[in-house]
Amino acid sequence: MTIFGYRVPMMASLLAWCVIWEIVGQMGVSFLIPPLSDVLVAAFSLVQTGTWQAAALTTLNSFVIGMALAIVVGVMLGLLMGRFPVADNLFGIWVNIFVSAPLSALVPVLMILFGMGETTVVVTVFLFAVWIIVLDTRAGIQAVPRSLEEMGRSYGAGGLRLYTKIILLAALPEILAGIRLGMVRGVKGVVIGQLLVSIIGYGELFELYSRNFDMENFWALTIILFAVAMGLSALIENIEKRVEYYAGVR
Amino acid sequence: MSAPAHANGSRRAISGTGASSFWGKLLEHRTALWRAASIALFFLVWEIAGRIPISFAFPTFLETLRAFLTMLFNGAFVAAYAETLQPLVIGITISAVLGVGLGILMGLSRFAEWLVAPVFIVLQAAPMAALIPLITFVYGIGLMSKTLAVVMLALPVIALNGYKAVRNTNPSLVDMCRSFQGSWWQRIVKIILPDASPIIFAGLRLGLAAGFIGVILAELLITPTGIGDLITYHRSVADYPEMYAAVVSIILVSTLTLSALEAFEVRVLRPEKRKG
Amino acid sequence: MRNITAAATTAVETPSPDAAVEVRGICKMYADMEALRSIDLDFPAGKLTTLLGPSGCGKTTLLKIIAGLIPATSGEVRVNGVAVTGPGPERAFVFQDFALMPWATVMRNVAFGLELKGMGKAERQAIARKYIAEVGLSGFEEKYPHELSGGMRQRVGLARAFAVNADVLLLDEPFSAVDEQNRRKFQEDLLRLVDLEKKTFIFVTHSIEEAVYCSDRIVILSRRPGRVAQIIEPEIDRTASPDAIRRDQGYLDTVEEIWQGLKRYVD
Amino acid sequence: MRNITAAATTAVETPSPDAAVEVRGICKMYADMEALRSIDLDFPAGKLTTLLGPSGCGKTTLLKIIAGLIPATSGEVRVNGVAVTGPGPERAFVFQDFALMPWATVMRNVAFGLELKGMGKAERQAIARKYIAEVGLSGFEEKYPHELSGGMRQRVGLARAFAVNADVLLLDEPFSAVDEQNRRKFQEDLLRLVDLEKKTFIFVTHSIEEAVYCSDRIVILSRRPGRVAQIIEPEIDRTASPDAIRRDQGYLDTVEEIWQGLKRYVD
Amino acid sequence: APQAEAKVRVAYGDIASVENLHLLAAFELAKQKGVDIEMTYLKSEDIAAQAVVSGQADIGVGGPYALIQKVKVPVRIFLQLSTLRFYPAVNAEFYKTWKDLNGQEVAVHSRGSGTEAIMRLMEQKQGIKFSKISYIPGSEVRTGALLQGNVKATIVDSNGRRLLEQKAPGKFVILPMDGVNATDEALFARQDYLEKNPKDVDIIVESILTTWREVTKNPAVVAEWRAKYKLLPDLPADQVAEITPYFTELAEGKAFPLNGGGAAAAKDDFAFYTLSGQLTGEPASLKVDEFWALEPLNRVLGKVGTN
Ligand SMILES: Nc1ncnc2c1ncn2[C@@H]1O[C@H](COP(=O)(O)OP(=O)(O)OP(=O)(O)O)[C@@H](O)[C@H]1O
Ligand SMILES: Nc1ncnc2c1ncn2[C@@H]1O[C@H](COP(=O)(O)OP(=O)(O)OP(=O)(O)O)[C@@H](O)[C@H]1O
Ligand SMILES: O=[N+]([O-])[O-]
Ligand SMILES: [Mg+2]
Ligand SMILES: [Mg+2]
Repeated sequence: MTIFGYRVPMMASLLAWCVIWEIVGQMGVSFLIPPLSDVLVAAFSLVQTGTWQAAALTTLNSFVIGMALAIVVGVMLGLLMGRFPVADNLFGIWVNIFVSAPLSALVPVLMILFGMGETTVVVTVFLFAVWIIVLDTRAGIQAVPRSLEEMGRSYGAGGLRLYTKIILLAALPEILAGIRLGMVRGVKGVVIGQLLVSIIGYGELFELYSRNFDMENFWALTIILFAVAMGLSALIENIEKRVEYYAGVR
Repeated sequence: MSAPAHANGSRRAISGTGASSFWGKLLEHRTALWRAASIALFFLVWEIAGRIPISFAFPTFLETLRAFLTMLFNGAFVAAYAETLQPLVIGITISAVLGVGLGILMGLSRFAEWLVAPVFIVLQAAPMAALIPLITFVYGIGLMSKTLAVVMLALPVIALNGYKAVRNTNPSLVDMCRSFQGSWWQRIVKIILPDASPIIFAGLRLGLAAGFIGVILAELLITPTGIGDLITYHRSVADYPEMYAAVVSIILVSTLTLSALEAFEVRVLRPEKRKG
Repeated sequence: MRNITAAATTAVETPSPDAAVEVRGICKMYADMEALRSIDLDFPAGKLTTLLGPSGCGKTTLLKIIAGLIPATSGEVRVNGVAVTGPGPERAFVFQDFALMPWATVMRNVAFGLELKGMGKAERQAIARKYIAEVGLSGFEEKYPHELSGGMRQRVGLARAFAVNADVLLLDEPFSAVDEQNRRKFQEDLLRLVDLEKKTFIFVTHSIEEAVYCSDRIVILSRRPGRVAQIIEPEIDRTASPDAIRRDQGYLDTVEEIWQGLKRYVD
Repeated sequence: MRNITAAATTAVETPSPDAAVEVRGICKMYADMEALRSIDLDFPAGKLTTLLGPSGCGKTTLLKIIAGLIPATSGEVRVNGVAVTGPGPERAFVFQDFALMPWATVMRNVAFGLELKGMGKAERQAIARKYIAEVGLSGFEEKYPHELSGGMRQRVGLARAFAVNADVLLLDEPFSAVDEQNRRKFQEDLLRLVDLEKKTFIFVTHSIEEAVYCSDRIVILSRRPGRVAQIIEPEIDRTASPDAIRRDQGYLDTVEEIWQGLKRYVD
Repeated sequence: APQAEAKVRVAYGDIASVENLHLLAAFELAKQKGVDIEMTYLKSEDIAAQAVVSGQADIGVGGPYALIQKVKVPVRIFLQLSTLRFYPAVNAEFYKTWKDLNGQEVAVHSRGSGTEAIMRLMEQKQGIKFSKISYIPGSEVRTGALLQGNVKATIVDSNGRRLLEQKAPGKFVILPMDGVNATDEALFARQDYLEKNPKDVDIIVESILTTWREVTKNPAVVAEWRAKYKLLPDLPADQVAEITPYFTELAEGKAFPLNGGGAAAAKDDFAFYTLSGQLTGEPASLKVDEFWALEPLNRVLGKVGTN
């Protein structure tokens, strides 16, 4: 479904849900659900605290590094697998296992292999994001119309130029789709890494607020996080749309 | 799991010229062999890394294998999975019924789409893991909580896939059914559902994968039971081979389950994909 | 060759008494875009009429309005004298992309129209088997669509339309996804089937030769918004051999005339 | 009409001195599947030769072997006397699906062959502009492929091939993704361009009419494994008008003869 | 010297909160004395232990007796930070005494934890048998579950106990528990680390001992340290108000080991943890120096004196 096409109605119905939240909160059904208005007030003051800013920075830092690694490695591995059967055979099975395996179970193991604290979280982000990027890149590379590649070769593009002028560009829509899905998974990864192993950044705040039953701040954190996750995904989707526009009816 | 080999078939023969096509041909007939080699290579690297050792908390492959076999035969895995799979099965069943139902509803009704789809879109993109600790406050630590964790992760995927599948029913098939005066009900039962079933089923598979994540998160974040307990307990007493064996087992179980489901899907739902 | 040239804007025709399908003042708007402008047409019973025109002129739109699959913005379609309000049993559609159910065998696909009517299995399979044989697919009953070539798939679509025994068959570019040589064979078979089945065919194509070769009557639509530009009745002796038809002077003249008319729409 | 009928298995031809492309004993195996069996052919310079044959008989395979895009299992291709080992600047390919880069404008697509040769921007754009005009697309230089119709896209593909100024143009069913009326127009334009550009064209098609209408020479391949079944030289006066050509008795005879030969391959 | 400049990596199996303000303050003190400490907050004690075993961290915080007995790497405890202070709490509606818990389910922190050890010990002492011991990590989670009615019997820390008394006075009963005197948290490290870095270790031990002694003397000082070292800057006001009462209560209860535990604590732990099943073997057969590295503590006590 094209979120873009439904952006307006989507916002509208989310607003309806917000109203329901506010009403349920006002009725005091459970201490877990404070009125949305209180949460927004909490969010407003929360973002002004040094603690939140530091946590957000830590989290963002781990996320950006992890994603950057995932994109570089993912696109390269996907390219290799898409082009060379040897690489495909060698890595295919692992990529397919890890893309849908419950990686959470692996997170505690990562620390031993890669290091503690932020490193664990970076690796978690990487590990959550990279496989889908590999698979989508590989699919994109394999979906490059054979004729387009032959066109390049017949006009004298060989080696590196074939990749930079034809193959990577032609696979760009799929690569971007992979990166978008990878980002969504990466956000999940950063949170899971911070919740399961290294209690830093956002994970620390979640832990802190839920321990103290500070639901306003807890939901404030959640809303900000969800909004960022959706925003990132919408951003990439927007770029995708533009690329697909040029790709037209491929 | 079967996808890579499948998607490759024709591609492979094309890509190479000259010498590389010779290798291409050789490899094509040896895919299974290559997979085995890939697995063996991985284990070899693991064994070497364990022997260096890169860390005292990192067991070798053989130690882990030994622990794995021990736990397999002494009933530790059986007991753990009996506990872990319970919320998973219940949660997936609930999510499947609810998700497919809601998905079809959203696919058929614009209003349901408007009201419900955005919620699922948010839930699918958002890191739900953050909310799992909250469940304990309401539902404690029992089966209910873990089931809920599974549902929270699995339901959005299943619902959204059902929704997309129904929305993207081949319009000319729908026109075809209308042109033969098929009733509304016939249209849904004889065209929309069969046409959507492969994607709905793929959604169930993705939902199951998410459910595995949910149950593991629940067992690591809510209360260590089943396989989550095997991981945390063996870690707390520094039985690292056992801990790794438990981690490997859950990845193995989920991978095998998902592959079996995919094989079932191709065999039963896609006559057009069965041969060739 | 009877050549009825109509003024581009007002193609009026006196209703013929033997018209199986009458189209009266049909207009169609897609949002702000005018696809068809006041179309008046009669489709004589038992004949094959072709709609020909440049891409995007509204051929498919008109065919679907006749089929009752989409509503007209204004105007009326009557089939056997009864106004069309939706799909009906007296009309059957053959789709450009075949619209076969990939999960069903040839047999089930062909019998599908009857299945929807609630006909018993044995009975509908007997009927389906007859039409499968008629389009030359005996022996393929238990195959799935993906096991057939494009030409064979379209034969399945045709058999399905015959099976419901409708009076009017609506065919939207049935051969465009079939390769040239198969297409040529299929055209010859279609002529045989038109003769055999005595139904009213309304046929959309882009191919001038195909139109002239197959049709009793050719309706040429102008560029968007579609209007009736010209109506041509080739009057070719269809009892002659395919080769003879293709060498017929009238045939060649008609092709050339239509081509000269349509050439200006080509980009 | 000069009609050279060859024994189905051993089509041997004495090499003509003016052959731009010589194919000698080409065999092609795909794994265990024999696609082409000992093909010997000469393609005379400055002429348009068509490869015609049933689906899957190896037309595309042969064309790509000549292009140097895939290697033959055995045999040799010589272009202007030089053995082919890979793609070369003296040959240019026009693809069935156009193979335009969707992210590039018409201008960049047409100039792409020159861009790869490292020619400067101004120079290559000037050349590209000339050929864009020649195929009738002036004014569309800054459009993207998805903004063009099928026919226009294929003109872009043709202009790109012309722009590199190769001696031999290889066209694989260039019109099969173009609608009928555009196709017809395009065929007429192609004849003009063949005349204008004085290049050697090797052309693959499924359409018998198209083959006879456009070609100086038609090579008919048999069903898989592809062998040369027959070589026909229509000897039609190409200076005549398109309509005259299509009415020419020799044209009609040749079409019919080929159709009778190919009919048996159709399912 | 390079060793003085290297960071001491401390792995802590919890987040920073009021409960460990005094430890944070002690580390600040050590920093002032020239030891550069880098704290990493991890999900749980066993992850912290894993970090020390694998060499990712130098010093861990926890009670790793079972781990030391099993693991191939020589890890040693060198300072006791606190003793087990837990309160078995039951819902008064259902239970009043230990005997009522016979055949009932109780919740503890985790498998092999001190809380489980306590409950197993009470099973023996009271001659009862629980139907099931379930695991809920986090005292505050167990407290919440108790308040919500999701569990009926569990064991909570002093904070939890106060919360229960505040939020639902009379609704819960704290069951009596005599003389459990085992280590809850301790500092531990790999033996080679302790041998190679005596200076840093001594400074840390000394800082903690002096801090513990000061807190015991004047619990209000913790709040002052918080301000001075800018610890937990965004702590909500209601929690800030809790700091002094919390430490006062602990100080009065003599919760801070003023002499760092040592051999005496080790003996107590042997008795307790063999009973609870974390350690195997006869308590008497267990050797202190296989679990503890006493040198740093002895050196520091020699300097600051026993208390
Ligand atoms: N559902 C729709 N919504 C909006 N515009 C439509 C829709 N269907 C068709 N159109 C537009 O209406 C015009 C006529 O479309 P139609 O498909 O009837 O043409 P056509 O003659 O069948 O074309 P072609 O020869 O390409 O099949 C076109 O411009 C098309 O873009
Ligand atoms: N890369 C390939 N690997 C294996 N078989 C191939 C490959 N390419 C083509 N073939 C097979 O070789 C035979 C000849 O193919 P080719 O595409 O040359 O036929 P064609 O005459 O161009 O067919 P069409 O008329 O359908 O375009 C076919 O049976 C085809 O299936
Ligand atoms: O295992 N997880 O991917 O959360
Ligand atoms: Mg149409
Ligand atoms: Mg081909």
